Formats: sequence, C-alpha cells, structure tokens
Amino acid sequence: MTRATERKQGFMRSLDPAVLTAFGCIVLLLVLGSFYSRSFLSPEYLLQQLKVASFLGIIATGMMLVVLLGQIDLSVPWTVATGAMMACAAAAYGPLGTTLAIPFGILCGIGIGLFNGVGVAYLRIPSMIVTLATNAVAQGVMVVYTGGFSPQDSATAAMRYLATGALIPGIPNVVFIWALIGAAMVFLLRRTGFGRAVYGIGNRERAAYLSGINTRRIVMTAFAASGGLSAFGGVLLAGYASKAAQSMGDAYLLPAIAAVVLGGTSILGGRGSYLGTVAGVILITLLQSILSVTQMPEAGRQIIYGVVIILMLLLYGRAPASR
Amino acid sequence: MKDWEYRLAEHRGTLTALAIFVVMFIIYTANHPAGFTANVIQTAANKGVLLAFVAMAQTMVVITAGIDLSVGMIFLLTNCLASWLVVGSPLETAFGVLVVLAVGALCGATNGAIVIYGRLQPIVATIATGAVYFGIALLLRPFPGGSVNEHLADALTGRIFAVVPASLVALAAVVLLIWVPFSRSVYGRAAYAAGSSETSAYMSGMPIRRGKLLAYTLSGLVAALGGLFLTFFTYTGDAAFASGNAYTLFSIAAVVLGGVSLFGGKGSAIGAVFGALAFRTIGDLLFVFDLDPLWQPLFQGLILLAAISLGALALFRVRNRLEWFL
Amino acid sequence: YAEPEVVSGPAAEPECFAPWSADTKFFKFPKKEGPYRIALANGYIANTWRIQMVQTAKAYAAQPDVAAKLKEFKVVSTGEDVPAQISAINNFIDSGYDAIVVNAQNPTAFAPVIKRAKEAGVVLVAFDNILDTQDAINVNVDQKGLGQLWGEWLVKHLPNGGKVLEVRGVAGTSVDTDRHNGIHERLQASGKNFEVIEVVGKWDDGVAQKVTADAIATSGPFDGITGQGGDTGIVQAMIDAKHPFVPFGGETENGFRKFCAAHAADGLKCSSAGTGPAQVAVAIKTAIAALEGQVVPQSVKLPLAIVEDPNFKEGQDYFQSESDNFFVGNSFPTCGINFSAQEIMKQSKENQ
Amino acid sequence: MENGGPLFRMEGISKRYGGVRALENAGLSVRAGAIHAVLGENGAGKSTLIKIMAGVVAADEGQMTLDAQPVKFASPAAANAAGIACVFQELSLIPELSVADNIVISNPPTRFGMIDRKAQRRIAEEALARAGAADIHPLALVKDLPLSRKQIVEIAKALARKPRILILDEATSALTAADVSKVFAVLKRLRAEGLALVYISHRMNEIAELADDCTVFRNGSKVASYAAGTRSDAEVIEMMIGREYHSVYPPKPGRLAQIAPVLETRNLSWADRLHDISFSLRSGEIVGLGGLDGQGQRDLLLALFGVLRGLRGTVLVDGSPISIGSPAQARRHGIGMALIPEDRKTEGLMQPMTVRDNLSLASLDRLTRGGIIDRAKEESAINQMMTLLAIKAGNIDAPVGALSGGNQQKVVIAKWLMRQPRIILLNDPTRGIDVGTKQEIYLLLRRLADEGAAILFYSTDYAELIGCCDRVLVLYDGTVKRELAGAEITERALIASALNIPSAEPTQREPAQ
Ligand SMILES: Nc1ncnc2c1ncn2[C@@H]1O[C@H](COP(=O)(O)OP(=O)(O)OP(=O)(O)O)[C@@H](O)[C@H]1O
Ligand SMILES: Nc1ncnc2c1ncn2[C@@H]1O[C@H](COP(=O)(O)OP(=O)(O)OP(=O)(O)O)[C@@H](O)[C@H]1O
Ligand SMILES: [Mg+2]
Ligand SMILES: [Mg+2]
Repeated sequence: MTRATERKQGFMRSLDPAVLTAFGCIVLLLVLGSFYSRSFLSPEYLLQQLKVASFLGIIATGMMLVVLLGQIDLSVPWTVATGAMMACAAAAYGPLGTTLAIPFGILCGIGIGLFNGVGVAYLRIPSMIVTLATNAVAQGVMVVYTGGFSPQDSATAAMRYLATGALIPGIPNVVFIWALIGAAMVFLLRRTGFGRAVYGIGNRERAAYLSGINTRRIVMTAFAASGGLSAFGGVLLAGYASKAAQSMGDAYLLPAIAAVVLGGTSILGGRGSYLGTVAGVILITLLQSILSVTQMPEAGRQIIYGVVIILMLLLYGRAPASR
Repeated sequence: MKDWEYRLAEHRGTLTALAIFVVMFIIYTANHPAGFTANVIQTAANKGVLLAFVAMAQTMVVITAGIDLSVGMIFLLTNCLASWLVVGSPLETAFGVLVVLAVGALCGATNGAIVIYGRLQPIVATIATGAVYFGIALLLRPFPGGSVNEHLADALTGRIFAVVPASLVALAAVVLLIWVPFSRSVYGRAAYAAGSSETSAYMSGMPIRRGKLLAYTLSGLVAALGGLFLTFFTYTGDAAFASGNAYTLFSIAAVVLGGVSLFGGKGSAIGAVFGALAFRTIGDLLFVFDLDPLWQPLFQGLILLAAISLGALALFRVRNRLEWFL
Repeated sequence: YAEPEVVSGPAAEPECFAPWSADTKFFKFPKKEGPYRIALANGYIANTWRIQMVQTAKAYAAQPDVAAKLKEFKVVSTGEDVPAQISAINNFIDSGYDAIVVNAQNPTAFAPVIKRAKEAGVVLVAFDNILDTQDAINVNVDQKGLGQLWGEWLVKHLPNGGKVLEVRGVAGTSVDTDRHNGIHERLQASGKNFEVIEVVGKWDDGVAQKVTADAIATSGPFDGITGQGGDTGIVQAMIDAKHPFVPFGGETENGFRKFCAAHAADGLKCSSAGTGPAQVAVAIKTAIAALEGQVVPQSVKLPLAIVEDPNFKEGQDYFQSESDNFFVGNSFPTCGINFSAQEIMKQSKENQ
Repeated sequence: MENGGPLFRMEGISKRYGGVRALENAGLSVRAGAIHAVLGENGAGKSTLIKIMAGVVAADEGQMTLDAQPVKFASPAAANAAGIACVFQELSLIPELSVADNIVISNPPTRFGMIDRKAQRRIAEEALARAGAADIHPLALVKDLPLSRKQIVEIAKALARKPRILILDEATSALTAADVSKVFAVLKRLRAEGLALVYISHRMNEIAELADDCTVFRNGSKVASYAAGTRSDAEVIEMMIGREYHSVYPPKPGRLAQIAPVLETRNLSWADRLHDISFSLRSGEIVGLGGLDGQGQRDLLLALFGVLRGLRGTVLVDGSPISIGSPAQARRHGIGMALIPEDRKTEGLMQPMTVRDNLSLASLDRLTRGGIIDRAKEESAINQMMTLLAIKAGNIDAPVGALSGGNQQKVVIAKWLMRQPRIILLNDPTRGIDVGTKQEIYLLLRRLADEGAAILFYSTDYAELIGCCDRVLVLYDGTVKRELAGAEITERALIASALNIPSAEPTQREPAQ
C-alpha cells in the first residue's frame, strides 16, 4: 500500500457515516432555518455562528479528549469561569500582568485539570464525581475571590482582540484559533504516540498499562489539557464579552458533551474522530441559535432541542445491533 | 472466608455510607443550637428524603451501567404536574397521585426505551430527554404556583406520634415496596447483570432488555415520588431549571457516596439513600459552623471532595496494580 | 405566641417604609428586648449581585448603630434548591432566631414555613425575590414598574413605533414576567406600531450577547432595545455587529452605564434603572424595626434608582475604572443607607 | 445409542462477518448419550457454529432440527428453553454477582416473585459439587476467582440448567490436570445419563479420552465426521491443518554454557502469595514455571513485570539489583522485559482497535520521534512481525477482535517482539490455540532463545513444559518446590512435585546456579 492511498484511507475512515450524517444534519438545519428567514443562509449569519461555535468548539476539544479516555469532565462550568476571571485578574497587575493574563488564565485551568487528573488517574475516583466536586470547589474559590479579592474583571485588549478581532479580514480570530487548535488535536490524535495511547486507554486501560504505557500520566495530561482548553475558552469568552462573570461557563457543559457525542465519539471511550466533534459543535450551535431567534416560548424550545438531538442520534448515533 | 464475611463484603458500600452519614449527623446535631430535637430531625428528614428519592431513582439506572441526567427534570416535571392534580377531595387527590406516578414511570420508560431499543448512550439520551421533560414542566408551570392537598402534604411531611418524621417512614416504605422486591426479582438481577457485563448476561439468556426497561421505569416512578414530596414540602410547582440540574448532579454524588459503582452492576439503593442523607448533611453543617457566608460554597465543595476521596483510601491497600483497572 | 397586630399607618419611618399601595396593611409586632439574633437565608450565591448583596448585609450589620442592636447576624446560602432554603429557615426558627431575612428562590413555596414562623413568633422579611403572602413582610421592588419605565422610554424615543429587541431574563420567574408585562403594557398603550422580537438572555452577559448577536443577524436591525439584565453583553453584541446605537432601556450594571455614557452621542440613549443589592439592608432595617415594635407596612415599596440620558455622571452613576460587573444603584438615602457598591466591594477586600 | 436419529442436527449453515466467512455450508449432528468432539484450527469456525446452536448469533443460512423438528433460536434464552446449555469460550459469567447468583442465572428459583436465596444456594452448592468444585464458596464474587475457577463455575452453571445438550467450547483450556479429570468424570456421567455433549478442545489427549464421535472443521466447513479412534492423531491433525505434520517440539540445544544470568531473584516475596523465590534465568534459555494452577506462577510473572506493590527480596538484572515499579519501567532499555499476558481479551488487546494500532502499542516510544509516530518505521516493523509470525489478517486496518483466537494471540506476542525484548515472560500463551499455531509458537520461542532472549514460560500444559523448556521451576504455595532440568523434566516428576509429594525418582540434584 502506498503512503498516499493509506493516507486517503485514514481520511475516509474519519469520514465515517456518523460524521457525514452529522454534516448532513447541519445542512438540513440551515435549509429549515431559511424557511423561517432568508438571513439564515447569509454569510454574515454563518460567520457569526462559526464565531459563536468556536468557543464551544474549543471547550468541546478538551471534553473530547477526556471522553476518548472513557472519562468525562463535569468541571467545565467553573473552569471556564476561573480561566476568564483569573486572566482578567492578572491584568490588574501592571503591564507584566496584562501580558501574562492569557497564559495565567489558561494555567489556572490546567491546574484545575491537573487536580481532576490526579483524582482520576492516581486516586482512581470516577471522573464523573471528582470533576463534580472540583467544580464545586472552583465555584467556592471564585465566590470568595469575587467577594473579597477581585481587583479587576474586565478583559485585556489582547483578549478582546483574540475573541473579536480579525487578523484576516472577514475571518474572526477566534475561528482561526479554533481551527488551529482543531488541527493540533487531529495531529495529536492521529500522528502521535500520545494520541494512540489515548485511544488505547479508552478501549482498555488495563491492556494499555500492561503494554508499558504510562496510563496515569496520560490520563492526567488529558485532564490537564481539558482544563486548559476550558479555561482558554473562558479567556476568549471574557474577551468576547469584554469581561468575566461567575456564571459564564454554565451554558457550556451539557452542550459540550452533546456536541462530542453527536459527532460520533463513543462516550465509553476509544472511538471517535475530531471532525465529528466539529460537526457536533456546529450542529449544537446552529440548533440553539435557530431556536433562540424563532419566536417560540422557552418551553417549546427546550422540547424541540431535546427531540432534535434524540432524532439525530437515532439517525446515526446508534450502537451496532449485537446479533 | 465465612458466610458473614461475604455478606459484609457485599454490603460494605452501604455500611460505609451509613457510617459517613451517622458521623456527619452526630456532628451536626451535637453542634445545632436546638440540639437533637424532633423538629431538627424532621427538618433534616424532609429535606433529605427528596434527594434520597432522586438518588434511589438514579441508582436504578446506574446499576444497569447507565446514567440518568434527566432524573432532576422528571422530578421537576412531576412536581409541576402534582401542583395541578394532587388537590381536592381524597378521591381526586388519590387519582392525582396515581397520574403523577404514572407520568414519572412513563418518563423513565421513555428513557429506557430510547436507551435500550434506540441503542443510544444513556448520558446523551438523557441530556436530551431532560430538556424535553423540562420543557413540558415549563409548559405546565410557566411561573411557580399551584397548590396541593394540604392535609396530605402536612401528614406526609409531619411527624408520626410527634416523633418520627413521616417522610422517613414513607421513604422506608418505598425502599421496602419498590427497591427490595425489584432488586431481588429476576428482572432486577438481569438489570444488575446487564450492568456488570451485558454480553455475558445476554449469553446467559437473561431478560436483559426487560430488566433494564423495568429499572428505568421504576427509576422514573421513584423520581416522581420525589416530585410528589417536593410538592408536599413546598405546596407549589416550580419549573426551576437550575434546581432540576442541581438535583441530577447531587444524585450522582449521593449514589457514589452510597457505594454504588458508576460502572454498573454493583451497589444498592439503600446505600444511595444514606449517601443522599449524608450529602444533605454537608449542607446542614453550614448552620453549625460559623462560617463567613462567602466561604460557605467552598466549604461545601471541600467536604464533598473529602467525602468522595474516602473511597480512594482503599487504593492504598491494593497490592496488585492491575486492580486499579477493574 | 406573638402575632403582629394589624394597625393603621403610617409606618415608623414613612420615608423609608413606604407602603406598596394604598391598601397595604401595617403590622405592629409585640416589642421584643434586644439585642436581636437575625439571620439571612440566601439561596443562590454565585453571581455578582448576590455576592454584593451578602457583602452589603454584612457591612450594614457591622455599622455601629446597627451592630449595637444585634446579638448575632448569621448568613447561610443554600444554593438553588428551594427545599434546602426552606429547611434553613426552619432551622433558624428552631434555633430561636428573632428575625429571618430571606431572598426566596421561589415566591410560592414558603407557605408552610411562613406558618411555622408565625407560630414561633419569628419575624420573616423577604426581599428581592419576595414571598407570595400577606403573612410576612415583603420588601419589594416594583418589577412591573421597572418594565413600564423601560417601555415608556422606548415609546418616548421612538415616537413612530418600530422594531424592538427585548432580551428577557430567566423564563418562569416572576421578575421576568412582571418586567415583560410592564414593557408590553406601555408599548401597547402607546397605540404605535411596535414589533417586538423576544430572545432569552437569562440575565447573563454571555448568553444575552450571544442571543443578541443572533437576533441582529437574523432579524435586525432594531430601532430600540430593552434588556432585563446582561445589558453590557447586549451593547457589546451591537458594537461587534456594527449595529447602529439605538435607545435602550436597561438595568444598572456599571458596564452598561459606562457604555451609555460613552456612546450617548452616537444614539445609545439609555434609561438605566433597578434596585441594587442594598435592598438587603432595607430588609434588615425593617426586621429590626418590627422587632422593636414599630409599625411597618406588610409590603414595603423600594424606590427605583433611575438614571436616564443625559444624566450619567462619572463617579456617581457609574465608575469608569471599576469592574463592569456590579450593580451601581446601591443606596437608599430615604432609609439612611448610603453604601456605594464600589465601597462595599473594596471594604470587604480590606476586611479579608 | 444406535437407535433413533440424531437428537440435534444442523445443515447448510453459513455465517459471514462483514467480509469474513466464518462458516460456509457447515453441519453437525449430535446424538444423545454421546460426546461429540469438534476439532479444527483456530478460526475454523467452531465457536461460531456452537454460538449459532446456542442462539447467541443468528446464522445467515441453514436449518437446525431438534428431535427431527425444525427449530430457530431467537436468543440464548430460547436455546436454553429448548434444553441447550453452553459453556462459552469467552466466559459468560457476571463478574459482580456471586457464584450462586451466576449458577442459577437463567432460571432462578423464586418465591412470591422474588429470588429465593436459600433455594438458590442449595442449587448452586449441588451444581458445584457435581462439577467437582465443592470448595468454591457460593457467596464469593465471580470477579474475585482466578480464571480456572471461573471456568468450573461456568460448567456448574451449565449443569444447573439440566440440559439435554451440553456444549463445552474449550471449557478446560485454563484447567489443570487435576481439575480436568474431575470435569471428565462429570462429563462421562452425563453421557451415561443420556445427554448429548459437544466438546471443543485443542488438546488431543482429552479428545482421545472422551470423544465418541468427532467432526473436523477447516476454514468454516466440515472436513470429516468419524467415530472416535478410527483415525490416528497424525491423520486428524493433517485434516485440521490441511498439510503434513511432524513432531511438535523443536529440538533443545542441550546443556547451556554457564554464563551470567540476565535475570535473577533472591528471596522474592509478596503478600502471602509468594515466599522466598530465588532463581536465575540466562540468555538463550527457556525456563518453565510448573505446578498446579494458582500456586503463584502468575503473581511471580506480574511481580517481575513491576505490577505488584510491596515486593520484598531482590530482583537483579545483569547482576545489579533493580526495582521495577511499572510495566513501563520493565520494558525500558537496559531491562528489556516483555510480558505476554494471560487473558488476551482484557489484558493483551484492544479488541475494537485495528491490528496495526495493537501491534505498535507496546513500542510507541520506539516508533515515535519527538512524540510523533514515524509511519515508515511503523509500517516496516509491522510488516516484519506479520511475516515473522505469519499472522493471518485480511487487512491490518481491521479490528483485531475480528481475528480468530489463535491469530489474536499471535498479535499479542508480536506486539512485544517488536521491541526485541531480552527477557520474555509468558503467561500461558498457548491456551486455546490450535496445534498448528502452537507449534509455530514453540519454534518461535526456541528461535528467540537461540538469538539470545531469556524466556520464562508459564504453562498449564505439562506436555508443553516437557517439550519446550530447558529447566522447569515447580511452584507450590508460592515457593519454588523443585527445579527440574534436562532429562529430569518428565510428566511424572512434574506431577509429583506439583502435588508436593516426594518424587519417585531418586536423583535430587542441586539446582543449577
Ligand atoms: N449484549 C447483547 N448481545 C447480543 N444481543 C443482544 C445483547 N443485548 C441485547 N441483545 C438483543 O436482545 C434480544 C433479546 O434479548 P432479551 O432476552 O434480553 O430480551 P427481552 O428482555 O426478552 O426483550 P423483549 O421484552 O423485547 O422480549 C435479542 O434479539 C438481541 O438482539
Ligand atoms: N464477531 C466477529 N466479527 C468478525 N469476525 C468474526 C467474529 N467472530 C468470529 N469471526 C471470524 O470467524 C471465523 C471463525 O471464528 P471462530 O471463533 O468460530 O473460530 P474457532 O474455530 O472457534 O477458533 P478458535 O479455536 O481460535 O476459538 C474467524 O475467522 C473469525 O475471525
Ligand atoms: Mg473458538
Ligand atoms: Mg474463536
């Protein structure tokens, strides 16, 4: 087999039916939306959606990494908030603080992620529960911080630029950032030993351990990465809204999980492609947006949101029949 | 090993949860300004029982190796429904209770059907159904309100013989009438077996689908009991999204504290009940320690973290590292 | 037990304890000897408003003249869960507190507790999210009036009607509904042709910004905007989308007011109104007055802190160098409560 | 039982898994009161056939008759109801449930709709006793039992169903000789009681002892059916592998030079499972671990590989003491250790991942540069292994789970050979593997030894130890009871020392230093 055909095969594999159907659903949603208003097909609207999707996309990237391991990260809400608030806080400490604001925010997220990772990998506490507790602790810390220590909560110019500027005219920076992170993730998963190990651990951690893979370090690293990406998402969100707020991450947890799974990643770990996650993120964002602008009462929106997700999953997200 | 050692091992999770709860509750009442009085117990019981029901509902799904992220929403939906239906004459009230429970069971069965026959992963399937149930709850109660048969409500949230909280008695009755028969039935065992190893259970010819469906259905039913009690406790229906989510997340914490394995196949709803009561006591501890109000959420988070980390202590006894990966 | 006597007005400090309406009852509780034990049963805590509120409560209770009347002031935050808050109040009652101040997670769920408080002779004062009852004291913000104010503002600035974006709060809460009704009442009453596009911003800057951006892209441009909260995010979305500045009726966030001051000349004509977190201090003050046996209305009407274009003054109505996140209107001069929000957040920093 | 037709008959059965043809027009006919042996190489389709018989998988084509009536099984439960019980090759026990729960699982006794625990326990004890394992506690959790005990429980579970047809798919593969003979007594009794038994095994001696009828499969089709004893072993093996067959074991090199050991342990102890184990392993040598199953052999291998905590004593590699804290350290350069684990399903392979990914998983550190996989290097290393071990896989990008058992095992071995390990630990590597593949593995081991590897080899099969090993350490209760070398390694000596009875042979030599 030549390298080229092999690469093509690898690409085709990532374009499995689930991913294709997910992209099909995106088109369908847009077409349905355009019946409501022509502007759903306008480039401004699409670009605007892509921009909004980028925040979820970045957060979902981290989520996907831990989901591939067969774990889950429920600390997203307050990791996002912590990243945002800490980045803004750093900016209060002179020019040095301002320069280091973004890395500092991400670093705080990595710290939370590391904590999760230690709990999951070294203390073997189920991720669902460690991350839940970490989320509570992060919330507690941020409440204390806001009530007593908060020197500043408005975003730095750099954060604003990353979130709202456009280096290449027409393409918002944040979309660009998501694309970069996505490319790095694809590379990481496909071409590096780390990626292979992640899939291996997701499939069977015991076998991975006996293969001499340092499973604990990889799990911990993945959680740290997830924390860092959530926090980075928070930093960008703060840039987007030009300030940080406590509850800013709440709206990202369930959509991030849903996006990853809608993209065909198995929640049990070991299976999934990043392209699918991209599709899932866009799907969720579009769905939320379309539901938000149609003048429907909240109740109806919730019902439609749930039903559409179920239908899409039934369309392509089913486990194979076992006989 | 002797018989009793095996039995002890079987119930270790439940007993640990009981111990955690007892220790916390003793700390709580010992420091409570009012002390260990019937009023204090009743207040704690009424609050604890709600989460206990939801945690019991969560357990039924978790033993099948599933997870129900809609359980809090079923709880809300049935609360809103009860605030319409559980009113009026005794007959009307009884009818209302039946309808509420039936709707809860239906929600659970819907989850089950989607997961089993639709072959979707429980975690996402229930995120989606949760949105639907919340939507319906919001349709029923766009604003908090409604009412409930106050005689029934007061009877079930009051005290029996002026000492025993009626809600605790109701909880015990539900455990005895729903959980125990279920867990000892063929279907209950099939649900456990499916959670432990679905392929093996299938190859052994167990009725796994029916077992799982029953587990999901009863889960919805028990969540509805929680919803009913919420109505009794508050006299109203309220579709509060944040509160539904909070109950879902708390129920997961309670289940883990109760020694139920999130990987399925192991644990008991009785453990989860104690887990729920223990979890609720964490919140109560805020009363008895004079904490700066801003530090309270942090304090709660840290106690939760400490409680779940207890499970990690067993790790240090593990001599064979492969046991990490069960 | 000691039930309040229903008396006729006026209240002890009529300027501060203004009755909600003409038919509001007045209570006179049996006088209790001080100093008192007062508790604050808060629900949710993790947002700026609530944190600012708790800080204000502590600061108020620490003021020498207030502190002299208090033996104990305890705050407990129980989160989003209504039963937990109910239990907290029950516990306070059982522990013998004299008065309990509550920011209720649900206006209708507290009937059994109100009953118990009454039996135990405990004074219950609700503020912000008040209780649906005649048996406890409510310290009220006129939420519908706020909506009416914003509605009127739009009517005034859009004499010919037009397309209005309404960014709503959290669905299902009475605050959201009251404000929404107030707005629509006035828009309709104007007889002009208003087309209203509603989106749900959940009182959150991030959410509000996102839905506003969506609405602008699909249904914009708009001739006027009204937002119940998350207003800084809404303006930010307008700026990002290069939407022209239009008249805006909104809340009292510092960030929003900063924008209003900066872009008034470009058309961002704002009415910024609300009642700040300092209403907790009014609630505490009311509780103390009731315990002291003074006459208080069952339902206290708080004045709105209104600032409208062109009256935004730096250092008083908004603070350019301060955080966007706090709510500016934080003083009730008629009650002798004069905290500036910024003072509250700063002071506590030194306290820690 | 000559009278009457067959009790159960399947004809024209075909089954495909995607592109893989597992069965093609296969058939089988079993009669009451007889044991029917099914033979065939790995991947011949034996398991697939009996899974169809047991209602686990649905055939694409073909008919089945029971008592001359056509039948179709929609589920294992349906097959159970028809009186067919099966001990599957991949066990079907529920790990979190107790032994008793598992035994009655398909049809538990109930009272008032609830499972009657007393009755259940009675049934379980009875079934365990019948299976010759009364020592297993009915309340023990299945997950806590070693594999060999699990297999017995599985047999007891099948017996508790009181079947008319009992199928055993490599049900004795993990059992030791002593357990096997107990099980055989049970099977013979069942035959006498008039049951029809289907018996799949790769152990020729077992089949010789038990079978009345035999059927040989190759490549998904039936090759021949014959009465037991009518064909010679060599003939049978030729039918199975489709070619001529010679002695199984490669010649041994004879006494090795006294070179310094690569691996040595001194007084190695762990918990209450291993006691004062001292031995040495030289390069070029294959050392066997013998003894009854569960005497600490597995623990010893895991201890050496860095999996166990709290080891006492010393482990020396190349003469210097080292401490190995994880498999990652064990495989490191300078130590170069590899462990072929016992259970390929849970410890050796990631079933849903591709053959390629599985093969490179243990060598990721070597196949990457700066963390990035060098694809050319990976490709050539994989190709080398595929040819070296003659792994039969249609497509290396297909999931490894789709390979037959034997080929899966080859993948497990290959993934470690890719690192060219100096010290190879093998934990019962030929369990459930056909003779052809076994022979390939023996040859491979000898070749690796000749090339300088030091091999420590645990096997439950005595013949293998005798045929392959230069020395054998016999373990009993966590200690090395005896060390046999060269001509001392006889079945008799192995069994005697395994049972810890004084050997009949007078020569008690000093262990080699
Ligand atoms: N792990 C599995 N492996 C293979 N097939 C499975 C598995 N789980 C469920 N099935 C499916 O389950 C069906 C029968 O399962 P089971 O006996 O549990 O059903 P049941 O509870 O009797 O359900 P029903 O109420 O629909 O009759 C089979 O047709 C098969 O397709
Ligand atoms: N679930 C499956 N998916 C794909 N292919 C399969 C599956 N199960 C079996 N096969 C294929 O069917 C063929 C027959 O496998 P089967 O397990 O029946 O062989 P066997 O004779 O039992 O071998 P062994 O002696 O190794 O157990 C093999 O080529 C195998 O790869
Ligand atoms: Mg087989
Ligand atoms: Mg096989």
